[in-house]
Amino acid sequence: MSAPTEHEHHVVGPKVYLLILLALLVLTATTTGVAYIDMGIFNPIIALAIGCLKAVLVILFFMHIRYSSRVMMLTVGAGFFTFLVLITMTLSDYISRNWGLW
Amino acid sequence: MSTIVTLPNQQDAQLPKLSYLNSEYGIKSWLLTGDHKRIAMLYLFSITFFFFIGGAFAGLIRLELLTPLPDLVASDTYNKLFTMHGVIMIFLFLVPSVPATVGNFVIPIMVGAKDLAFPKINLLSWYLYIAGACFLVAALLNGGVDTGWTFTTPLSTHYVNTHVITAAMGVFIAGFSSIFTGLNFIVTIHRMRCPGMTWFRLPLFCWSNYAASILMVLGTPVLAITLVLVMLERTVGIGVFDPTKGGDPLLFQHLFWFYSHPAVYIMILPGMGVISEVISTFSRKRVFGYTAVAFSSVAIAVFGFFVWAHHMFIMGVSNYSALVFSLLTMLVAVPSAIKIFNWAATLYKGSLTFETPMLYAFGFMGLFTIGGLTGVFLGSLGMDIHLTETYFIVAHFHFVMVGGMLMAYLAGVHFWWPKMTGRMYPESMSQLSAVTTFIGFILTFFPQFIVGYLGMPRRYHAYPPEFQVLNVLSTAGATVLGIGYVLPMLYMPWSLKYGKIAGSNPWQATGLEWQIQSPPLTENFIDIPIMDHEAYDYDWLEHNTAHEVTAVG
Amino acid sequence: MHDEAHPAYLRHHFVTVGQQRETASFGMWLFLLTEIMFFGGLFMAYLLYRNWYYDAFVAGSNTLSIGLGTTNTAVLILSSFTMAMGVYSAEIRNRKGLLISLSLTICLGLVFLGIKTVEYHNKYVEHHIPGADFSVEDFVHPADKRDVPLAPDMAQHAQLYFFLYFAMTGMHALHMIIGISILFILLYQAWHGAYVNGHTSTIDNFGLYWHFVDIVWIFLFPLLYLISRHPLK
Amino acid sequence: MHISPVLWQFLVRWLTNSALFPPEASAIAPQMDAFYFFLIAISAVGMIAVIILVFGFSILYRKEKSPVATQIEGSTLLEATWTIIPLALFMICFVWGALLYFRIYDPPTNAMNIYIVGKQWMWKAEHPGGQHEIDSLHIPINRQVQLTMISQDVFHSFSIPAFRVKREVIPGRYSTVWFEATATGTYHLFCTQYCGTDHSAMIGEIVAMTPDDYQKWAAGSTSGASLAQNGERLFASLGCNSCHSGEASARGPNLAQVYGSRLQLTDGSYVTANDAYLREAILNPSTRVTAGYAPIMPTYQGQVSEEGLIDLVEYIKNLNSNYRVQQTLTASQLSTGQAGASSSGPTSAPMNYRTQETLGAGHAGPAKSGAGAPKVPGTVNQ
Repeated sequence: MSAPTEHEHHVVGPKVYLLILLALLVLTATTTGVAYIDMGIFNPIIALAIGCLKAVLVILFFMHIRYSSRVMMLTVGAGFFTFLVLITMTLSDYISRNWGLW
Repeated sequence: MSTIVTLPNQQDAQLPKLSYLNSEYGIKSWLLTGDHKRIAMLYLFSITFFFFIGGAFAGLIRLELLTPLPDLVASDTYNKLFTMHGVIMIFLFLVPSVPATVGNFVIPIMVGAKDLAFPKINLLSWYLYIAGACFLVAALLNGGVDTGWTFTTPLSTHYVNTHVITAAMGVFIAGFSSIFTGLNFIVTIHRMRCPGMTWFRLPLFCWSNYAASILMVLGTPVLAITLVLVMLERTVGIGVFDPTKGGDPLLFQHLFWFYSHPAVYIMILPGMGVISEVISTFSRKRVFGYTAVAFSSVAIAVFGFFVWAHHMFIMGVSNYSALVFSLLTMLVAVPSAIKIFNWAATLYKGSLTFETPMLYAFGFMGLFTIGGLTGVFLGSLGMDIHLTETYFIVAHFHFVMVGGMLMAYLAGVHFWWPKMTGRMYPESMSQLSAVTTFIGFILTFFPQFIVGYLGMPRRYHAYPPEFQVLNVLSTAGATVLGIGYVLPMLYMPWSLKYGKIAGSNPWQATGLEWQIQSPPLTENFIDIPIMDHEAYDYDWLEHNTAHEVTAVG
Repeated sequence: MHDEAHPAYLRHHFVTVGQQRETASFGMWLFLLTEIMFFGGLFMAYLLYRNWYYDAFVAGSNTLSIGLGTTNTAVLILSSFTMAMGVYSAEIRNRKGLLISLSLTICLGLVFLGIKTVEYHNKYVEHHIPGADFSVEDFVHPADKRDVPLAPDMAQHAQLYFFLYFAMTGMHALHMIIGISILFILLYQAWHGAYVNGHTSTIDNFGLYWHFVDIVWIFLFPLLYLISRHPLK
Repeated sequence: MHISPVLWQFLVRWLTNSALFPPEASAIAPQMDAFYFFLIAISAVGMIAVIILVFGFSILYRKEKSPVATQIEGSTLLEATWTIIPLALFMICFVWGALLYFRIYDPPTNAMNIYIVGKQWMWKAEHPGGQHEIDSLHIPINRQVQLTMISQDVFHSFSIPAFRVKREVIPGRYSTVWFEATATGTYHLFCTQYCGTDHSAMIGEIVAMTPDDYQKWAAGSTSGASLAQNGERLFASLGCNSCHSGEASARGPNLAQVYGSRLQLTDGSYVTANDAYLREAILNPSTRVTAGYAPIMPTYQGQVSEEGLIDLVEYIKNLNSNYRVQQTLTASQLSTGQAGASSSGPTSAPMNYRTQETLGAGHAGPAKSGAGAPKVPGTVNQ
């Protein structure tokens, strides 16, 4: 028997890892540097965008999702999706409380 | 296509010489087992034990409510009774009931695997369950806890001095047991299916357990962190849920219900899976609209994450939010309706017999329909104002959880009992208990809808005298219900020794689990099977049986 | 004496090594999903109170040392890299590489925890630990002229920030400690020749865990340290 | 424990009084019951459908009659049918329920306001005229009554089944509910949110009276000082008037006519000064500061009880903003602020502090010592 969704195993080489490491370090420096520039509302947005970018890099390459099956990608997506459901649906309550007097 | 199924002659059935039950002996071989079937048995024993503990509390609650006066127990004792009833029944019985016993036993066999993907983690989850249960029992023995099973802040964090932390710890640990069970199921159903077992050849029991597992894996951690925050709030006073320190007690409600609403789907979905199996088997008919039933399970799981705030409509969530959550609640009711009608349609042109599991399944359909429809009452914003926090809620919840889930659990245990033990339960006795349960249930909980609309609040120790008649009815019903539950406790152990020998497929069901010996071998299959037919293919079964007979003859 | 198709580490209920590996990594990922949701509750609380008490959160954030925070981020990313190299070494059956990578990962993990301890100690010295010892003095009468003085009631809410800071970084540190403990076990086993025989599942999956802990920090860092830093004049 | 020997009496009472429905005693109750009947009708139809299908098929296709099962795959048409019909019915429920919800929770504009404070395990009602009640609430019928409620400890829930209204009473935040009683009588008041040991003793009665009776009751049970007057005393004793003096140079904004007005905050956003905002401004003054003022006000968290806060809110509410009250003033008016000074505060018109009667000369007295720097009560809650 072979599992129906078995996926080719991919070995990621040190070159890719090194590249990602450099990218992550550069992004870390950027996010710290950018924090010192006052951009108002964009500060947290940029900080989070860089954070997301870094996380995606780690997930895709360090955690090999780039080389995994679609089921795995969906699974990872589902996790973050549920997290977003928790955040957005809860905040929807808190934000819209100020819209009315109730 | 037509199917004639003749039940096998059980006279000459014999117990197999070797099975998972006698492959090894001794306490150690059970406590350190990796075999999913043995772990299922461990769960069966522990869950039954806690079911009767929780049931005893329920009995005391009903006894107290026989009279309007607070005369049987003191108020705080009463509060502890219903708290422990809720905590034990929900976290130690309902959440693990079908998945951890029946599911653990049959899912690997249904998908054609030798075991669950992670046998050790499976065993670990039983130990976590026991550890959590120990904490809860410790809380109980030390004097109990009286926060209600919802651990509502700031009551639980600042205003009670019972054993909240011990109890919360117990729930926290039991939660991880549930996470690991769910994780194991998802991985098993994804990765361990035998050749030819495509997603749409899976029995619907696997689909519904898969859906419930998603909820377990993604929902339970939120409960865990919420309980951690409650424990910290109580010990250190962190202020996250404390309005005097700037925290918001409603945040607790959000986080708690984010798990605890999906939790009711965790409880009911596996039960729906059982009903699909039972209805199909005893109508000798493929489940009507297989894909619709399968996808409705997944739909319930997905929508289940979007509706939690309907527990908070009167608690001061924003009205806009309430609108959205009410709308989504209406949507989540639809898949349940689809399931009910598909099961009913499965009966059409079947060849029905009414063995005990089928009776329980009918009970499930009736009671769950009432439970589900009254859920629509509560999901409707305006109606919810009057009905919430009254006995209407209590009745609704029990119709879904006891009328629905417990019926399904009993259906499942009876249905797979021959497979688990190799012996039949006594049929007429168990039919009697099924009918008793149904009557007792209606008598217990239907009056609670009425007394709820009259306005009797839940968790009340004493109540105005005009509610007494309905409460007396309810208590009387609880007695009948109790008898209905004790009966299986008597005849099931009896059948272990004296029951008729079942043979491998007493119901002539189609699942892979019925094609192997009962009780099964330790690794289920000698050779990994190859699935070459659809689920619920009774023609295949008939052909197969005929073939076997010819081969033997 | 096992052939390639049925090596010793293939457990009884799996058919092929590939199936076993994919099953293990799928299980690990599902576990990480539960971790996402576990931290999710804390992130939710953080977002809510950050919106409500923004000034207090800014003030609290400004008391953290951005130098230490950035260093720690870099250290953790480096440790993720060494862990990834460990996985690679195991894949190509290079025992020496594996041992070096695991050791480096442990060291970097310990450095991270060390720096964290220093930061925690600073908070203790400054009376910024929420609870009985908390002092609002630094926020009501800030030493730094660029800081906006907070009203006392708002300053009290800085406690919420610090609680969330300790809860989130503490939960993260707990994961680090668990990770490092497992790393020691892995190192011991690798020393005795494990994981270079083609059975890399354990190392792979631990790698996933370690990277996940890294990801959590990647979000904690901007959220806790970089809320609103003073512009460089 | 004893089973009541007069059980049959209860049976009679149950059947004659409120067998299946509580009395309909408010304007909203008939609407709620109508919706309830509709929901029951839907449920009955659904239930009967299921029962007919299950029993019908059980009889028609039992093994004796139908030894051969016919395999049927399914039917998309049928699936669509029993998806769309329930969905449509549920959508009707949703819309109807939402309308009812807004009718119940939408506060009326000119209702009579009563304050409710919930605590373990009693209900305290505070009428603006100074009538204080515990575990009971007297209200006039045919008059819209709004309850502004708060809990001083845990979650409670204020439920009057006969009026079909219920609202959670939340610690740290005002919630409101309103009703219009239509029939005189005494009705149950329940706390429906589990709140600790004596949860089931946290009950009371709602006495709905004719307006005349209510007037008599109100006159007979007043404590002598209205909430606003109590508030004025408290205002003075807390030293609020040292900053909120109404003068242009005052450190705090002029509070006259502030209630109900739209204030601009320091961060540019706007907020309506309602009860909740006023309460929040006393407890967490720097969270939402009015534009043009420094966040120097100390917090009164832990220093003022919820009743005290209600008094203060009621006092500020009545600061010259209610012309109807002003016209009915009988006693001389006490003014403290300098009427001539034009205010640069959020309320443009210069206003005097006025009270309904000449009780409590707090504002005329000297400002408290140490008025220069506000006391920092820092770690009140620690």
